[in-house]
Amino acid sequence: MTTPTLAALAIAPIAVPALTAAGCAVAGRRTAAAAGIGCAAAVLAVAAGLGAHVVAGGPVEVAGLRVDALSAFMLVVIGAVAMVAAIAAPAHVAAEVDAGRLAPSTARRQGVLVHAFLAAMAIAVLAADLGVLWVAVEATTIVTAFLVGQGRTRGAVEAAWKYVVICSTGIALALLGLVLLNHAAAHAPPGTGGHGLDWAGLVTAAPGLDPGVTRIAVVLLVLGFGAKAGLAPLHAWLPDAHSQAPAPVSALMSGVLLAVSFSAILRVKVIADAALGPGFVRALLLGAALVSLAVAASLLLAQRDYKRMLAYSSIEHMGLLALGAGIGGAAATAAVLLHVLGHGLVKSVAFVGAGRIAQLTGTSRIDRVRGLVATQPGLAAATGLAVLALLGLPPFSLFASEFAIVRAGLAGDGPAAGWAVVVALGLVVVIGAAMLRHTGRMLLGPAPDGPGAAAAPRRLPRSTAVAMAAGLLAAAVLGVTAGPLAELITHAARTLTGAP
Amino acid sequence: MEPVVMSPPAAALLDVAAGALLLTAVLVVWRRDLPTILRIFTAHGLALGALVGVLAWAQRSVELGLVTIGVLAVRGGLLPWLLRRALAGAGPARREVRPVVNVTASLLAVAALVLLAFSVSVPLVELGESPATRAVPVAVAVVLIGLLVLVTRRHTISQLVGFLLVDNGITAAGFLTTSGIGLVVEVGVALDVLLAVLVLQVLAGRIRDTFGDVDLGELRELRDR
Amino acid sequence: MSALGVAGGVLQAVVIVGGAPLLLGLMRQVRARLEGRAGPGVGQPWRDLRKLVRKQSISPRGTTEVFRVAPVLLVAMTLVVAVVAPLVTTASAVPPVADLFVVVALLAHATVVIALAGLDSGTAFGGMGASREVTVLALVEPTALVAIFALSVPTGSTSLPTIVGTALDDPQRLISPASLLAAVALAAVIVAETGRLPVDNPSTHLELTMIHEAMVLEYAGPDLALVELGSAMRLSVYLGLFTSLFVPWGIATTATPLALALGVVALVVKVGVVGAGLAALEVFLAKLRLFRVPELLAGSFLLALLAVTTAYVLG
Amino acid sequence: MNAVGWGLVSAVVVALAATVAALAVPRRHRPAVTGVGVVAAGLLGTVAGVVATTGTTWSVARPDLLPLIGLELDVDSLSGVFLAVGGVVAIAAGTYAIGAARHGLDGPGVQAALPAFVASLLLVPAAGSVGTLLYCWELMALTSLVLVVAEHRERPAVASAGLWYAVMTHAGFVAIMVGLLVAAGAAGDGSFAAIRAAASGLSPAAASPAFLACLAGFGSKAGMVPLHPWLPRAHPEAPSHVSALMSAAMVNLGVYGIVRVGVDLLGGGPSWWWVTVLVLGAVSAVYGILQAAVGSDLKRLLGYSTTENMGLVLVGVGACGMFAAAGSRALAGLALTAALLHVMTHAAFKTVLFLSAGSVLHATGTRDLDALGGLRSRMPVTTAAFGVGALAASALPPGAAFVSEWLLLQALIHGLPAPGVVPAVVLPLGVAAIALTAGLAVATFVKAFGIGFLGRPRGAGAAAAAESGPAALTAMVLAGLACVAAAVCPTLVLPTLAEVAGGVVHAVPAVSGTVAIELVGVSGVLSPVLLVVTLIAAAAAVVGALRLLARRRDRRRARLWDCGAGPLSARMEYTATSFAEPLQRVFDDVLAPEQDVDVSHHEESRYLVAAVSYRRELPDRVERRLYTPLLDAATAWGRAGRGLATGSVHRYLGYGFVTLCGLLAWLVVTR
Repeated sequence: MTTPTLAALAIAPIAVPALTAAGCAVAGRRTAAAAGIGCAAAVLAVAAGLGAHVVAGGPVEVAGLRVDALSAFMLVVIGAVAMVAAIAAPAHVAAEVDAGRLAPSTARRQGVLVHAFLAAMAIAVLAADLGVLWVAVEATTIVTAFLVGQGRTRGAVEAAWKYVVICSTGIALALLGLVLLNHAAAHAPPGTGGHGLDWAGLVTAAPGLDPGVTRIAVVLLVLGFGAKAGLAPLHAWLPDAHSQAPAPVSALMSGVLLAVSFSAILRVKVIADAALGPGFVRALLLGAALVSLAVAASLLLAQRDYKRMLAYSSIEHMGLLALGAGIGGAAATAAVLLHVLGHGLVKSVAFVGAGRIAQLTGTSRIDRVRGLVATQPGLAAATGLAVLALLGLPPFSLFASEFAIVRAGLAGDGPAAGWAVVVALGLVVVIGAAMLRHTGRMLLGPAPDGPGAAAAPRRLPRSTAVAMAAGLLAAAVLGVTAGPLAELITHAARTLTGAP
Repeated sequence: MEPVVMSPPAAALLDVAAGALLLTAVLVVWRRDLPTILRIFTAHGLALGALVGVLAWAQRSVELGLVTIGVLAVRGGLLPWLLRRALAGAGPARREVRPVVNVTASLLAVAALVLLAFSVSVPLVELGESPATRAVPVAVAVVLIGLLVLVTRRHTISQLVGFLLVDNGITAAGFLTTSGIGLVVEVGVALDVLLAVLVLQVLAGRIRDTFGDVDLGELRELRDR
Repeated sequence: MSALGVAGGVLQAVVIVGGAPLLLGLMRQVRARLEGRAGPGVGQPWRDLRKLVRKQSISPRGTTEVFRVAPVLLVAMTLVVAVVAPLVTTASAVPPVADLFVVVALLAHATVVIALAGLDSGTAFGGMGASREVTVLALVEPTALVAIFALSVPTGSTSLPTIVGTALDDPQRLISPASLLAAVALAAVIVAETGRLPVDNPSTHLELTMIHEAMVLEYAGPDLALVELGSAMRLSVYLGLFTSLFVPWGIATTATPLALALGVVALVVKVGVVGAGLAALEVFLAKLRLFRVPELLAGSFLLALLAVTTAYVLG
Repeated sequence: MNAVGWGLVSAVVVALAATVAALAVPRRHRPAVTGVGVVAAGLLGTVAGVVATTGTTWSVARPDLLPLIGLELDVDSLSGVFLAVGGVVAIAAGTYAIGAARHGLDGPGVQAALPAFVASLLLVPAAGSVGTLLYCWELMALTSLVLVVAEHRERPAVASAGLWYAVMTHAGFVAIMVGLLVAAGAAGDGSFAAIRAAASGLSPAAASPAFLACLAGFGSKAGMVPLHPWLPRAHPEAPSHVSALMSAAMVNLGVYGIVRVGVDLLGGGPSWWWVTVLVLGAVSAVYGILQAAVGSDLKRLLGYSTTENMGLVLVGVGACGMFAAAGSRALAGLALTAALLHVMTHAAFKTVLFLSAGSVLHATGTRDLDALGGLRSRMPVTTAAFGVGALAASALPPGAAFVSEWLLLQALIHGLPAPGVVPAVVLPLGVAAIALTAGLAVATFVKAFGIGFLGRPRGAGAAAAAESGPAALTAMVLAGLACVAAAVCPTLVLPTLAEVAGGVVHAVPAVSGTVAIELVGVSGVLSPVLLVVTLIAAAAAVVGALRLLARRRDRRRARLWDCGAGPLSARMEYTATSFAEPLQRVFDDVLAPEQDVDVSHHEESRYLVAAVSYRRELPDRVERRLYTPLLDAATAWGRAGRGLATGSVHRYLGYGFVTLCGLLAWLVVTR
């Protein structure tokens, strides 16, 4: 592939959503919906092309962007989840507009912001420079703040405030970490690395970085990007924001945004491992993983709100990712990446389902929803399967990734990872029990009899059904065979474990 | 990057600016009257600008001089102005009435945080020792103090101030260690911070509209308990 | 299948079927005499059976074939045990069936069949009898099996001919503590299984206390005859087994007519003596309250368990 | 690919095709399509299993399937046994399912889950690596969960049972995963062959936790006390053919796992592992049958009986391991043969019992024995089927379970001369447990059959019952015939099973013979065929003699003896509760029943009683003592956990701030 083509391909995942955003500002609702799907498809296609190129020919640096296996893979995740969200969004928006909860102008703005959000995430995964990566991640906060606060209700405003304050503070810590890393890089022995915060350069320079400074920087970076990734201790914005944002946006935030931020931690880890040895980041990540899992378990046990339940489940899965990353090694890292994709697909389906349930019942409280299987068989089946998939049941790919993480933890060197895995599994069981209990209450049982019980149509809107089925099917297929993605994941894992 | 060679007067000026940075940060914790806090915050921004200016002068760097102007304009002018406007729109409450932790305890905490910042920063100072890096602990301390303000203050504007203190501290740290982290990133960071503040300002207005108050302690709609 | 076995099988069937009612008569007579009554004579059970067989069969309404088949099965199962167990000869007519577990379980199965018949009648008495009988059975089974275990550990087999043969070859084994404990435990099993005092009183029809009689209350005519005969055979078979296991002397080891005759006589005498002793003992016993019965059975279970442990420690 | 491979692969393909078809075809044809699919898959699986038991092995590795895991199948003769058992049960259950679908079970989800469940049932024993095993295991959990909650609209208990099942099976899965992966980690590879090869070099510090974790997980699936509470909930609440599949086929896989991991992969291990297994098995057997003996819910009773029977199997497995550890391979083979035979016979009679219980449930609308009775005339085939099953289950000759329990007892009896104090204590206790179990099993099934089917109807549902449709009847007859076959000629399969068991423990087959079961190496012989023949001959003799002697051949119908007090009503009959009352009294201290007597008096006088209400509940004591505190703790945790999210943004920021300060301080200290 020629350089200009490559440059165009590399810029496309940013440019296409940005253009779509601009287009949404002027286009009608129907056109915007089609554009959204087209945009997601384009991102997915470009990601596939880049992935193939990267697998065959190694990483490419072009126009300040760096396309390696990890960024190509993350683009796949963005495209896939965006596809689910884009298919489901029009029906959701239409229902909101019909119900009078959403002004048409706000709906239009939502389209603009969502695509700007996609563009920002694309920049974040493609950035060659960690500073640019930081800017892009912070940009996602700003863009999504209005999506979270879109409802203008007390809850929405409150969620938006907490979201912006906590995330910006957290990400500010990451900025301090970058500053310190830059400091360390500036004083690295000459000739060992590149310049400034260029990731590839930092990786090369890493063995020469001052350990004292790098330690502080890494702590700040993990904590800071961890905030945006929904890892404890700065996780608390997540349930608020995800429960208040419109369902398709929640799907995107939970499905990709967290993962994009987590990929930043993965990139930092490469540098830190080379500079400090693998033990340091492992301790940090295992700690964060266990605390996140414990927090998720504590709050899921007596959860009363199903959207928050899904949000805490995201914290759980981020904890599992941190666990896998903490264990380290090519196998665990590959598992982490597969988990990112699987979780993105399934969680977006779950949020789409939760959004539909909320529209039908007018409540997000678990105890007010009853007998969904009886009243809404399709919706209930898809949501139920999504929750089961989130618990790591086959045939969905989360089974494979969780299994591989556990396998790596128990086979790895040192008992720390093994014990962490055992404790984590205990918490996962508790979380599973809690989620099963809550979901079971909503889905099972006879149809509720009461006013308005029979008013809603039994069938899902076609587009919602397609979105949910597609997401679940993709996750299931991925659990049986990853096809060409397996190669990409292997390459990405190799990128992240320092191997060439 | 070669270590910054700095003349003694420049070093002294740098120390003064750094001292002012820390002092104003402490004062923000100390005072409860919001207009006063905003004035102190303006001073804080100006001190940051001065610090960058000293660095520019010491390095004889025109580029850094231009950055100084930018920093002064944004940190000493635009952001305080935005905050003042927000405060004007925030209704009658002009005092931080009931901080989550009272002022005395906060000041003691500040002392502890400064000590922590200084001891943590030892490796930062040791790596490429220079007058500039010797001031890095101050920047770290400012970050921690800013976080303390964020954690303990209830007024929307106070929390914004805390956030900006953190940011100023980080900016200071950036300039003191390596004279910045690249222009694109620098501008991006500044833009992001500015946008974040704008967003928060808008949200602060909405909070007042929907909750009828600017006390962040009232934001308890979304909770599990 | 040896000649000795076949001869034994035939002889045993004849002796048990013919002798069981007589044993019952003997026991009643002993009891009557000891209680100062004249008694109806040893042949009375046979006379009762003859009378019953001549009557018409009756099926109460609502009962099913379970009710009708049960008496036949009761007798048939007991008969199988009488044929295969080594009572007159050490060899068995059908060696692969002459297992101690099989024999005991078959006898228990006969009880189960009658209990089902009791439930099939759908009366309160039937249910009550079945419930009590099955409870006792459930508690007796463990004792029986563990006692068998104790007996079979020294010989390394549960095959009855082997056990009896070993005992004959090595009589010292019979007076070992394990054997004695097992004997006592098995005695308790037999008392409970055959519905003798103090577990059940075979001569009462008092509704609060009866077990076996309650189950068969609906039977009349030939069916009742079979039930009575079956019960009598159970008693004989159990006592015969007991004597073969613990007092095996006199049992025929060769197929000569003399040995066989001696075997028959020995069996009749041994069972008669044990039966008479049992009857004599019953005179001095009161029936236990139903809910004290488990204590007795728990005690025998403990003895059986001790027998096993002793068999291991001392054997 | 040999016959095993073809059979297995085509079984799975057929089942999955049926799953897809269930989602595609219209409701009208759905039950037939899935039913036929399940039966076909069962047949093919049986063929594969039977061929495999004869020593044909088959293995395949497809690393491109199941990303990060890799599909590895490895069928040997031990797999074959469980494959065949699962297949046979699937044939009966699939047949039954065609008829059961009209009771509200023809939805696409339920119908699609059934063949998928069968496919996973067949795949679990065929798995050849840790990953594949766990994948199929969880697939089995998922599909069976969908089936367990199929009737959630009818009864609220279904959802609760589903939750118990889901949570416990998930926890069990995690335990197995940890155990197997610890072993795999120490071996360096997850394939069974690699673990087997590395077993001798495995340190006890790795092997013992691995085994115990696997024991907990697999044991829970087998309903082992104290990890059983899901079983008596889920098995009764599932549709009956699913109950049959779960109780007769799925629980076996727990046993399979213990044997596969403990005996095969880890190479036996120390004696105390197996003492643990044996003791847990004995406790399960006694506890399970005790609960069954005093219960009055027909399907719950059958569920507890599953715990009992799996307990007996575990006693056999434990004895096998103990003997193997002590070096007596022949006895180990005998014990394992007994365990495998009991797995088979249990599968046969539990299938027929659950299917006929389901038939009763559909006909009468109740599972409560206290409301049943008098079904003999209304449902003759069902009654006969249940009777056959009950005979088999109560371990009386000539029943199916008698043979396997006899074999088990033989193993224990011949094992006693083994050296050491532990066997001297454990083996007699094992025998005692089996003995107690046998006695209580008799009581249980006399009650279930006698009260449930004989006598006169105790409720309106039972009085209005009608026989089930042809599909259900066919299924019951098939399963009943299997029971009869297992009872009369177990020698058809026993030598093969003995060969399989001998292969697992590296010993010569412990059993031979065609007419009689002849033990090899120790003395012992039993011939069920001859027993049956003798019994028939004796019965014929009795009938003949009676005909000869009796004067009058005709029978007269007569009134029941009602003490002259007028016709007997159904309320005068003994119920299941009253039937079990003496037993309950005997085991009062173990069962700890909760009784309530409320006496309300007349207003006029305190001496006149207006009404007495009596309520008795028999809570599962293990559950009460072990799980209730656990659930309370979880509730308290959840309530306390909410305190983490108070809504205060300061608090939320504070979490991060405090952590940051702590980490920085840590950095300072550890510098």
